Amino acid sequence: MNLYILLALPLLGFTINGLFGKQLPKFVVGALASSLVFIPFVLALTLWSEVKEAAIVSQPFTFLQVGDLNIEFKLMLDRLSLIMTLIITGIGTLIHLYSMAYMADDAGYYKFFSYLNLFIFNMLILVLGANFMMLFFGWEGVGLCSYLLIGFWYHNPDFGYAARKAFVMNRIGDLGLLLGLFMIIQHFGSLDYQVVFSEIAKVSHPQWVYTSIAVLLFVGAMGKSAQIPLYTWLPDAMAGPTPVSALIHAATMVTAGVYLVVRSEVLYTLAPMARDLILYVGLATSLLAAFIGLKQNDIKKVLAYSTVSQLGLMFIALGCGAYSAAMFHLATHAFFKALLFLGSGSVIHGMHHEQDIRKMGGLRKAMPLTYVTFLIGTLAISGFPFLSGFFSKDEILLHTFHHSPWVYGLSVFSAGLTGIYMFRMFFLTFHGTYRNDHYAFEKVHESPILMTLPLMVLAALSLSGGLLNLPHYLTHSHSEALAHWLEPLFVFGDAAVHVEPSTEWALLGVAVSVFVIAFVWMRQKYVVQGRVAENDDQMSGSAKLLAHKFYVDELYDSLFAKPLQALGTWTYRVLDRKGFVAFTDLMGKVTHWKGQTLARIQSGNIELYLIIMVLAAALMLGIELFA
Amino acid sequence: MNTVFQQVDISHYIYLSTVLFSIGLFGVLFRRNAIVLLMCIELMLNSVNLLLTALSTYMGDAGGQLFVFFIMVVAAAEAAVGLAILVMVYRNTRNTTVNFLSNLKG
Amino acid sequence: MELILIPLLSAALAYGAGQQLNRSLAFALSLVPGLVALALGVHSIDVPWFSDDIRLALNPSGWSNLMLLLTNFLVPVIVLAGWREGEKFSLQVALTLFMQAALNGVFMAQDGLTFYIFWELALIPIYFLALLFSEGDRFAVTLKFFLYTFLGSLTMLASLMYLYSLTSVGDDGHHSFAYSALQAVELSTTEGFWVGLGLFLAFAVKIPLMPFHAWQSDTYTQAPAGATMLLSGIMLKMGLYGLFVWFVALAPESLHYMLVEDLFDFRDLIMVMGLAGLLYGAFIAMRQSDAKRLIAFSSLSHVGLIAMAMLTMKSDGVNGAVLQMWVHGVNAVGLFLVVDLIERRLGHRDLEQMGGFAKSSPFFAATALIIVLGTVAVPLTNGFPGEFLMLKAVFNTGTGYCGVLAALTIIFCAVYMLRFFQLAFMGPEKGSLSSLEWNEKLALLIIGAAVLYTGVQPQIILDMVQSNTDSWLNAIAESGGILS
Amino acid sequence: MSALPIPFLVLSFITILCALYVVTSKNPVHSVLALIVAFFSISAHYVLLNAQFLAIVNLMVYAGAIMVLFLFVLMLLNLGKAAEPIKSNAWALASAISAGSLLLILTAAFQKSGEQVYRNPSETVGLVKNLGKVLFGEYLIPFELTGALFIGAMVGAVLLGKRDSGDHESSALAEEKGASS
Repeated sequence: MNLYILLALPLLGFTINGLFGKQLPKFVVGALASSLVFIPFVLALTLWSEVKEAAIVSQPFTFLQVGDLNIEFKLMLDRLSLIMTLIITGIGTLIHLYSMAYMADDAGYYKFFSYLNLFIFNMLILVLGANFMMLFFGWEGVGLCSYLLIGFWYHNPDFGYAARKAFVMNRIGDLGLLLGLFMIIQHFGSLDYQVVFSEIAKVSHPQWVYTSIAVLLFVGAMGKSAQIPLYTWLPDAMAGPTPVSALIHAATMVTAGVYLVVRSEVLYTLAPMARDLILYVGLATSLLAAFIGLKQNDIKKVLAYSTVSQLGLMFIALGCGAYSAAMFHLATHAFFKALLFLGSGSVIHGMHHEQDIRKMGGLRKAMPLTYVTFLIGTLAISGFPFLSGFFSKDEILLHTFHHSPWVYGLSVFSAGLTGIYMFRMFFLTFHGTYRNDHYAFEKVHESPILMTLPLMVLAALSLSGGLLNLPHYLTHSHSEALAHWLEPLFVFGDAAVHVEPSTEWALLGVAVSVFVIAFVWMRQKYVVQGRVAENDDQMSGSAKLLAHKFYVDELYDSLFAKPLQALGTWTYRVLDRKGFVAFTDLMGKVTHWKGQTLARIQSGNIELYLIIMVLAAALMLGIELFA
Repeated sequence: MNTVFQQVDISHYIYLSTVLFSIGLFGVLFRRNAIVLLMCIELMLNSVNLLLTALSTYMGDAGGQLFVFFIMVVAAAEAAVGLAILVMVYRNTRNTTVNFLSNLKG
Repeated sequence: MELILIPLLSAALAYGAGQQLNRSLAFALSLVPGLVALALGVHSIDVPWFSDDIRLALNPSGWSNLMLLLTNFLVPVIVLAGWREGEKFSLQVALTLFMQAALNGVFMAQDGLTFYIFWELALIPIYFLALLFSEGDRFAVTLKFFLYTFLGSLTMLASLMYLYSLTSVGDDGHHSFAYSALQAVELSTTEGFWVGLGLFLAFAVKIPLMPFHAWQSDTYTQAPAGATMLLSGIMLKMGLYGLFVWFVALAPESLHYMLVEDLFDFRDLIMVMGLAGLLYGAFIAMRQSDAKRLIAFSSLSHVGLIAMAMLTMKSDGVNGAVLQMWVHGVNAVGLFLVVDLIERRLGHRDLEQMGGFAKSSPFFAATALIIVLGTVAVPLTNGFPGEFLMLKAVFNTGTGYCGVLAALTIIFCAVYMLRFFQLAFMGPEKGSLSSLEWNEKLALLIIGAAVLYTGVQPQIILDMVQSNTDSWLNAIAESGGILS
Repeated sequence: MSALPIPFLVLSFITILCALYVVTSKNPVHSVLALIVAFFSISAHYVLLNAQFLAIVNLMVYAGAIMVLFLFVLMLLNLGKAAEPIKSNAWALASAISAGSLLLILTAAFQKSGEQVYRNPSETVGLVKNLGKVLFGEYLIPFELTGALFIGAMVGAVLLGKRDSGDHESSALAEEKGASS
């Protein structure tokens, strides 16, 4: 089957809805968009067995051919991209369905769906591309869609600003990625995955080449996957409609960085320094975001920082060389984080666009379905035994333990923080008493079936996601399905982990106890004691620091934005106006003044002219004679 | 040695006409009365005529003398037009000095 | 040849039609040369002009074809929407068409003096367009522009004459101004430097490169939209075209000239100029609130990169630069059109006083967004392939920091272009725009389609120019101009 | 060099003296008269040079027609002793230096050119018969053209001299201006 169909369908949806959506009935728009994402999902499923045999490669088309450089449009569906495709289209379909209800009252309904389809299109290019250029196309394309969707409610200038911030931050990462591509071309002469990776596998270049390419690609991943220092755009990106946050900023786009690193497994295995960098950046991001998440009161902001933190965890896995573990966590995270975002969207919808958890409480009675599914999501992310998050996180922790104990310690700490901020949010939202004076409790309503259905599907996935990659200790016959699935793709493969079974059980015990501590503590604090998160003005010290996100935004502002703006103003006002332009004008004035001086010689005194003429004639004759 | 000019060297005619020319030039430079200016110009023309004639005779070429003839014709025309202009200028300005003609002043 | 005669005839017709000239007629007139050239092909010509050695030699090759395409594609768009219909419409159209003829001549010229004559000829209509229809202190601004470009032209003429005097004497006993003859002249490095400097100045002013840009922002800002489009869309390409074809290819020796011994040669200087302009334009554009000025400075930033890429003298860099010349032409015209459409309706172009036009005119916003994205070089729009090739060449040539600094443009450009788009089209509504006329819509559509099409199929453009570029690069390499 | 013949010396002396008087005389009428004398002496030079035709023409055209025209104009405008603004001595000096330097240069130029002297003078070249042949043969077309020139000059002079009827006011205005300034 032609892989281009997978891309063509969402693009078709974008075109139809973009051009004619205004005239079409809303239901048609939504149904069309959803089905054009769902069909690729089904198609990808049918390709399962084929891909299992060998990667499907599409007919290439020339994009650029200059000198020796030949860059093609070329798609490739292998085991890795198949998983990504299924996640993207599967969760994408659910979110499209959800959006049909969530966005029902929005004037830009058709526009929203056309953007969503465009996003799916770009995301599929990203994961299906058979060379780095296609990846870059998708990479920038999803950035663009993210920009459009964050700024979807563009009449609010803050939202527009957030969109711009996301795009520019991503662009900084893209710069790194682009420079990485330049280096790849310079040293390996191509961008095609097969060529480049087989060249790299020969290890014929000095170490610094691998390290610098790996670091540059990782800079791209930093931007897209919101790692320190380029993470600040993601929380702001919550300005977009909630389904967007679920689809783009939790489940799919932000994991592109992880995909890139997994895809370039050969490179990163050969560049241990770059991998160490990834490990430390991931660790730092995970902890920082988890800390900030502790004191956020906007339901979506908590989830956003949670996403950053979980992405950090994935990069920790990558840094340890546990590629399949990272992919596993990527998949389960896509399930439960999409679930949580959609659940929060359901709450926001039911509360009529209230996002502050301090103004919620006791919603479990009003929104039972949302409550149950949200609970499942929370349990899954916090590592409740035998839910999806438990398995995926444990595998990462196992690798960190093998890597070094202190990394393990910090990762466990981060995982514990996850439980704490998630349960804090959960209890504040659904338990306790209702705290909103402006919106009567009676008016809070459960969301329509179109919204709760995706919630239930995702809840089921969150419950059972662990089946993807069950650990050894539970079953021997079906264990590590995902790792085995991906194994043929890797040249060097996952870092091997050899741990005694007893140690493994001990680590499990640690993980479970961390979860229990978090649960009990938070329940005690917010359900039994019935405390409410403090208002901004009551905060002090560390709480304030956390609530203000360590003032990183302010820091960036005064470190980069302000100086750049000042530089821009200075360049124009001083350098350009008072410098170059004034200099030119000065030249003009000097000429003018000189001209006036010279003009005085033109006195109109004919006699003088005559005398000068005669003298000049004499002079010329004299020169002719005697020179 | 039958005629005068065979006893006179050509150089003396050259000196003579150069002197006359310079005197005329001095007049052009020095005087302000437009009529006198015109007269000085006539003087200069005549000095040139004299030289041409002398050279023509010494070279035995009639062309030089015919040029003198043409110069006279042109001088006559010039004098007529020049004086007409002067008359008109005088009518308009009651003046025949040349420094009122300062429209060239920059 | 027909590409010169037909526009001249059209110009006369347009002027003669006077008040009867309406928009569609003018559009049709401007389309004729391009269509004729497409249908019949462009015929070359080589006949004696002033004398046997000053020939009228016009012969389109790869680069010329692309530039001709650019000219005869953009002029109709400018006629279509660049000028506001009014009393002087016929004059404006006539001058634009006159300009078309001269520009076609510049891009086809294969003879030094023919090139110079058309080069100067192109200055005449734009001078009058700027002088007659500018706002503000139009005399001073236009004079500044005129003097700048004219001074540059003089140095170019001097260099061409000098080269002429060195050409080998042919069978007819004359030196020759023919391009091939000028190219064949071998110069010492020092000699080449002075010749090259003369040529370079003409192009550097026109492009403009960094210290010679003082005329640019004022002229772009105060000139009427049509003139600005002609200036930025096509005339600027004259400079870039000349920079490579008439400077680098004619006097590659000059590029070796060491300005600082063993450290810094003429080529480095030009690279630094390009880089400086790139950053300088970007910094200023980030803080401009006058939309037109913003785009003027963004243009300064973009051409800096193009100049840098040309001076890499690598196949990918130079080809990318040519591709980007086409792209920049399309995008600059598109952006100035967007600004002018807003200005026509609001009477001002202060970004702080705009906002929310996306609501009242979604079509306008969508096409504007496409053009903005093209400028930002998002993949699958036209800006990307050229910028990719250029940045790659700059990055892989010479010192890396130059490439990294140049690559910053992809960030800065996103910052100022999105700021422009956001302030104008997003945010709370500050006044709404009346709907677009048919001609304005058509022009936006044409530009938008060109942006997307080039973005997906850049190879078509590259195929036009590649063999041409390679032959030049080979010739330069043979004459010892190859650089590390 | 042998002594110069007396007639030549005398005539040259008269010529230069009259020329100087023309230039220096304060009264234009005196200048005209001196100029006429100078022209007479130049005519005499022509006679000495055996150029009888030119001698006569010079007398008729210059001394006769042109100088009389000058006189008429002087009389007509009543410029007899019209006060001419006297120039300063500095001005005279500058003029003298200019003219003198040109004189020096020309003389020097001649001196430098060496003794390239023509020694085969012809006695017949200046005769009317001879000149007439050349004039109406070789120089016929220029000769006819001088006729056209004369017509042009005549028309021009008449037009300039004519007081246009519609011109009264403007000229009157100009007169006032001239008087006031």
